[in-house]
Amino acid sequence: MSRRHITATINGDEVDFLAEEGSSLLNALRDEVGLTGVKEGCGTGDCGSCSVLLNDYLTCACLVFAPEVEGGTIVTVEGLANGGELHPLQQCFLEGAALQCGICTPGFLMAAKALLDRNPNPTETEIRYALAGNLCRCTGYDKIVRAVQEAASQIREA
Amino acid sequence: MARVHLSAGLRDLTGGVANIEIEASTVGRLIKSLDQMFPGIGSRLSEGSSVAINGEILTDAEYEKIPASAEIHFLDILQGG
Amino acid sequence: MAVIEENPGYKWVGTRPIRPDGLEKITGKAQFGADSILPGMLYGSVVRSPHAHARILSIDMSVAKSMPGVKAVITSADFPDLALNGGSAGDIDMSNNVMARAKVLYEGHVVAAVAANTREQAKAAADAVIVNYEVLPHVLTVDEAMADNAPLLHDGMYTKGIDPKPEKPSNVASRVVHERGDLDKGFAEADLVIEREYTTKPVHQGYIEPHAAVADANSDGRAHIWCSSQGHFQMRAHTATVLGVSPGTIKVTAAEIGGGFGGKTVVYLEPLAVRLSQRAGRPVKLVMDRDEVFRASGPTSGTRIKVKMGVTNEGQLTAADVWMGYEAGAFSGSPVGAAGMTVIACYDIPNFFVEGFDVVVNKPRVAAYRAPGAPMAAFAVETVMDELARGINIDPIDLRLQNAVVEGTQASYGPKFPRIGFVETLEAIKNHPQYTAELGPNQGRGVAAGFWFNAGMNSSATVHINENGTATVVVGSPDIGGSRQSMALMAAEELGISYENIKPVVADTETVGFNDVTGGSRVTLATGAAVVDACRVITADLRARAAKTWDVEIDDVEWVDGQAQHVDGSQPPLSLADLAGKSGRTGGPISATASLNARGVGAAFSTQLCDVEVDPETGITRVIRYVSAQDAGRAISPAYVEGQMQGGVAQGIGWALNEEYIHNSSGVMENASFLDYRIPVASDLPMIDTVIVEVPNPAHPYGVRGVGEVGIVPPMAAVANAISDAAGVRMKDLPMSPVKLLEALNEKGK
Amino acid sequence: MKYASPSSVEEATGVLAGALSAQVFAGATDVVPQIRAGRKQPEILVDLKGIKELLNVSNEATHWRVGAATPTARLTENSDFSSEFPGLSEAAGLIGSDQIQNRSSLGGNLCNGSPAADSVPAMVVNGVRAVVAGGSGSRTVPVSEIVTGPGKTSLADDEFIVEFEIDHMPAHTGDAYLRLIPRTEMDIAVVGVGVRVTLDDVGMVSAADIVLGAVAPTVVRVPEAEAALVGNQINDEILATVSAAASEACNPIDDKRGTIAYRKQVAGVLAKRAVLLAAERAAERNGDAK
Repeated sequence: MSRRHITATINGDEVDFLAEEGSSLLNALRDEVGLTGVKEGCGTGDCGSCSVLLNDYLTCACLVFAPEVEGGTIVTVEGLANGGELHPLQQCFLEGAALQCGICTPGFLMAAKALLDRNPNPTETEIRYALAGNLCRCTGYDKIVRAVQEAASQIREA
Repeated sequence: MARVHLSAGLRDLTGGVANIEIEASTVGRLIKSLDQMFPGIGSRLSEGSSVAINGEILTDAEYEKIPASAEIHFLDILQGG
Repeated sequence: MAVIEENPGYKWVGTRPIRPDGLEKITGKAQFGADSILPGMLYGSVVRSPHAHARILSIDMSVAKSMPGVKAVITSADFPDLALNGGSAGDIDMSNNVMARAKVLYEGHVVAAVAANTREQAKAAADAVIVNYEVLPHVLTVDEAMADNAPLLHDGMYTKGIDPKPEKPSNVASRVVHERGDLDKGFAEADLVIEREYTTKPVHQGYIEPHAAVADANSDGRAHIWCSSQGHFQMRAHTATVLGVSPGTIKVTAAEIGGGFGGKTVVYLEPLAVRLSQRAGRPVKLVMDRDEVFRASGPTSGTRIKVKMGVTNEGQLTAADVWMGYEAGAFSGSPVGAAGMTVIACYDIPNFFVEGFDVVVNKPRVAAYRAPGAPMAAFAVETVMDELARGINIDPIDLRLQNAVVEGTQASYGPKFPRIGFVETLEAIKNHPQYTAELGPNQGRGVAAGFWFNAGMNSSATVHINENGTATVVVGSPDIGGSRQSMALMAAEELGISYENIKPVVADTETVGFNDVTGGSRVTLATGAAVVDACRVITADLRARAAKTWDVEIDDVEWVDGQAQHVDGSQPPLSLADLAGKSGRTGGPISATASLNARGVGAAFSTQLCDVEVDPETGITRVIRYVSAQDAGRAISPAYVEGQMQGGVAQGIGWALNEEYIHNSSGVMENASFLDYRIPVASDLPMIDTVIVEVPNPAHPYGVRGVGEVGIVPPMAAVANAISDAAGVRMKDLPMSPVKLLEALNEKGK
Repeated sequence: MKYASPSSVEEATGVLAGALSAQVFAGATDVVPQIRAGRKQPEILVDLKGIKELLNVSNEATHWRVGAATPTARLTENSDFSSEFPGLSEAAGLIGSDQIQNRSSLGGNLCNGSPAADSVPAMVVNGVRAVVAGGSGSRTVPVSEIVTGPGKTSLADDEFIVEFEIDHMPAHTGDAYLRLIPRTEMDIAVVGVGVRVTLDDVGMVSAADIVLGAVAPTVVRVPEAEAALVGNQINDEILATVSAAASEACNPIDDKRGTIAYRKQVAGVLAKRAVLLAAERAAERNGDAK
C-alpha cells in the first residue's frame, strides 16, 4: 500500500506527513502528525469531537480524506492558544467549569471559536444551535453555553 | 444479642423466618451461626451482600464488631455507576 | 444555594477555583485512552458475532493470518477456560463476555481478534476471519425470556431465591423480594388505588470516548496497559483473571477517561490487547468504533415494571405492590437488586411487597449506569405518585412531604435512615419560583423524586510535602468529572496551604495503594477520606517536627493556617515551607499514606421540577425549564457538584424522550450510532437550574454524601408527569418519543 | 483506496471512465459513514471540489447557478439567495451540524439517494434543474428525475452533477420546507415537506407545488393538494384537504425513525403548516424577481 505525501499548514506551521489515500484527516492528524488533541468519538460526523478549522471552516476531521488537505490550512485545539496565552474561550471554559471528562472539550472549543468568529454576539439559542454538532454527555451543556457567552462578552470588550 | 433481619429473598433458605436474635461478636461469626441454623445461607450472604449495622451499610465487613443490641440487615450487593 | 447548616468557615472547601487538570484538557494535551502511541505499536481489530444467539461451529483464521502486516490472531482457545480451572461463576461469565467460548450470546459478542501493522490491515484481516455458526433462537425482552419454553441462554441457570429450588433451568437468574406489613389490609385502607404497568428500553451511558486500551507485553510475562477506565486496579484484576495470571504481573496506567457513568467499570479490550501483544511481541492498540461501543459494551437494563399503590384521601400512602423484570443482557447481573431496594425507598409505606427478577436476554451484558437500577423503578413509582396526588387533589410535593422518609424511618430495604435531606430537597423545589411560575399553552409541569445509596469502598492516598512546602496528593481513583479538584480542596483545607500549591495526581497501579472503581458516587467521600487521613498524619508529624525544632512538647504545638504555632505564642511560627525546607534535620522527608475501607456513607436524595411544551399535532416534547435540587451533604467543589446534577438531568431527559436500543427481529441492533441513538444535543435542552441542598453527612469529616448518581433517578418521571400535565396523557413506556406520544394523543382524542 | 482530485469536468469524466469502481464525492458526509460501515468499497475516491464550476454560486439574469459541490453553508449565508428562496435555503441549512454544513452540498444530498434528503423536496418545488456531465457529454435534467429509489439514481457510472439551475422566484411566490425530527438538530427527517405557492392579486392561489420527503422510496408530489389550493383562498377547509391529501400520498415504511401511521399523520400536519408559511412569504414578495 503506497502512502501519499501531503503538505499542509497546521497550526501555523508547514507540516508534511504520509497518509493512506483513503484514510481520514482525523487519523492522519492523530497518528502521523501527533495532534491527539483532536478526538474520535464516532468517526461518522455525529459527535463533533474531531472538529477542526479546515481552510477557516469548521469541519469534522473524520469526514475529510487526508489527501484533501494538500496545500490547505488546519487549526486544531493545539493551535488555539496564542503561544502561552490562552484563547478567551479556553480561559472561560476553565473558569466556568465547562468541562467534566474533557473528551469533547477540544471539539467544543473549535466549534465555539468558529461561531464567535462569525457572530461575536450570539444569543443563547444561536449558541445552542451552533454547538448542536458537538455532543457532550457530562455537563448537560449548561456551563458550556455560559462559558461561550462569557467568552463572547470578553472578546467584544477587548 | 443482635437482632438480625433477613430479606424476603433469603426465605427459601430460612423456611420463612424473617427476624432472629443471635449472639455474635462479629459479622463473620454471625454468618457462621446463621449458616448452622439455615444451611446454605452462609455462602449466599458472604458472596452477594452488604451488611447494615445500626443503619450504616458496610462492605467486606466479615471482621466488623457487632455492638450490643445491634440491628443487623443483610442487603443485596450494590453496583455503582 | 441553600445552606441548611451553618457554614463552618472553610477557606477552600466550597470554593470554585480552576481544576488542576483543566489546562491540559483545554489545550489538547491530556492523554485519553486512545492517545497513547508506543514505538512499534500494532493496531488491533475485533471480530464480532453478527448473530444474537448462535453456536460457534468453527473459526478459520488461516486467511487472516497470511494477510499483509498481520502479526497475531487470537480466539477463545488463547485464553484459559475458567470453567475447567475452578473459576467462580462471575469470573467465567466475565471471561466469556470478553471472548465468546462455544456460543455467542448477543450481536457484537467477540469471537476473535487480530493485530497488524496498520488499522487498515487489521480491519481487513478481521474481515477475513471465517466463522461458521449454527444460529439458535433468541430472546430479546423480559417477556420473551420468561415465557414457557423460551430458548435458554445458559443450560445450567436455575433461579436463585425461589423456594423450592426450581427443577428446570430458565432465563431467570434470580429473584429478590422485600416485604413488610399486610398488603391486602393496606389496599383495603386506601381511598384511591392506582395500578399501572411500565416498560423501558436498554439505554447506553453514551460516554463520548470509546473504550480504548494499549498493551505492551514483555517476554517475561509482565505487561503494561494504558487504558481509559473507571478503575485501573479493577482492570488489572479482571485482566489478570481472564488471562489466568497474577495481577502482580500487570501494571495499569490510567489514561484520562472520556466519560464512563458506570460503563467503564467493565473489562472488554484489555485482555485482548495483552494477549495480542504477547503473541506479536509488540505493543498493541485496540479502540472500539462507536458502533462497537453500542453493540458490545454494557448499556443498562430494559425493564417491565408493574406498580400498584394505595393512598387515603388524607394523603397517607397505605400500600405498594411492585413487580419488576430487569434484562441482564447475556449474563446474569442486572441491577434489579438495587431496583428492589430503591423503588419505594423515598417513602414510609406501612405495607408493601416488592418482587424483582434478573432475566438474561440475547443483548449485550448490562453494565452499571448512574444509580444502577433506580431510574426505571423511579419512573414507574413517581408517575404513580403523581396520579395519586392528582386523584386525591393534593399538591404532588405535599403528598411526597407527607410520606417522605426522614431520620429514623425504617427504610423499605431494611435499616433505619440516619440524617438525610429528602424533605429539604422537596421544600427547595416547592419554594423555587419556578414551581409557581405561569405556564403557557401546551405547557405542563411535573415533579419527581429519587434516592440513591452512594458507596464507600476501598481507597488509598499518599501525600508528599515537597521541599518548598507545596504538596503532591497521589490517588488511585481515575478523575472522571473533577475529583482531583475536590481532593486538592480538602487537602488545602487540612494542610492550611493554598489550593494552588497542591498538585493532585492519579497514579498507576504500582505507585499508589489499591483503589476500588470511581463509581457509586464514592470518590469524594472515600478517596477524599483517605486524603484527609493522610493530611492529618502529616499535620501531626509537622507539629512533632516543630516541637523538636523548638524543643517543646508536641501538645504545645498547634497546626493553624498552614503553620506550626506555639500555644503560648512564645515561638515565631514555622510555616510548612520552613519545616519542609529543613525536613532532613527533623527526621527526613515528610510524607504519609492512608488506606481505608470507607465508612459513614451518606444517602442522597434529589427532587426535580420539569416544564415541557408538547406539540399536540406531532407529539414532539421540548423541555423548556428544569430545576434540580439535590442533597450533596457538603459541596466540596460546588461547580462540579452542579455539573454532576446537570449531567444526570441531561442524561435522564435523553432517556425520557428519545434514547433506546432498537433491535430488529433477528436481534441485530439497528441504531448503533450517535445519529440514530439520540442523546440530547445543546439545542434540545434549556439551562438546568441547580439548588445544592447541604444536609451534612454526620459520619464524614466534611459532611460529604456523594453527588454523581442520584440526579438521574427523577428525570424520566418528572418529564412524564409534565407531559401528562401539558397534554393529558399518561406515558408508560420509555422513551416517550413523538411516535408514542402522538399515538397516545390520538387514542385520547377518540 | 486511491484518491483523485480532477481539476476539470473533462478530467473527472476521464477518471470515472477508467475506474472499475469509483465514488465521486464533495463533502463525503454520507460517503465516509457508508465506507466505514462496509456498505461501499470504491477503488477510487474522486473529489469533485477541485473543479471550479462545482463550487460556483452566481446570480444570473434568469436563474441562479449553484455548483453541485458548493457547501450548503456557502449557500445559506448568501443573503440574496436566502431571501429569494427561504425554503430551499432553510432546507439546505438543515443538513446536519455547522461542521456538516461546511461540507454537505446540494449535489451530494441529492445523489446520496436518501428518501429523507432535506434539500430535495425544496429543490423539486422550485423546479430546479441539474446539469449533468458525463463521458458522452452534458445534459440538463429536472432534479425530480435524478433519484429513482433509495440509494439509486438515474446517473450513469461516469456521470455527475456539475451545477443546479434555479429559475428566479416569480413575484408573489414563496417557498417553505418543514421537517419533523425528534431532536432539534443532528437528525434525519422522519417527514419532510416542501411547498411553493404563488398568489394572485387578490390573494388567491394561482400555482402550488407540494412535495413530501421521507415518506416513500423517493420524494412524492401531492397533486390533489396542489389542485385543492389552486384557484382558492387558503382557509381551514382547504388546509384540511391539503393535509388529508398529503397523508394519503405517503407510501412510507415502519423503521427505527418512525412508523407508517406517524409519518402519514405528520405529513398532513407539516403540509398544512408549510403551505401557510409559503403563502405568508408569497404575500410579502410583491416585487419582481431578485
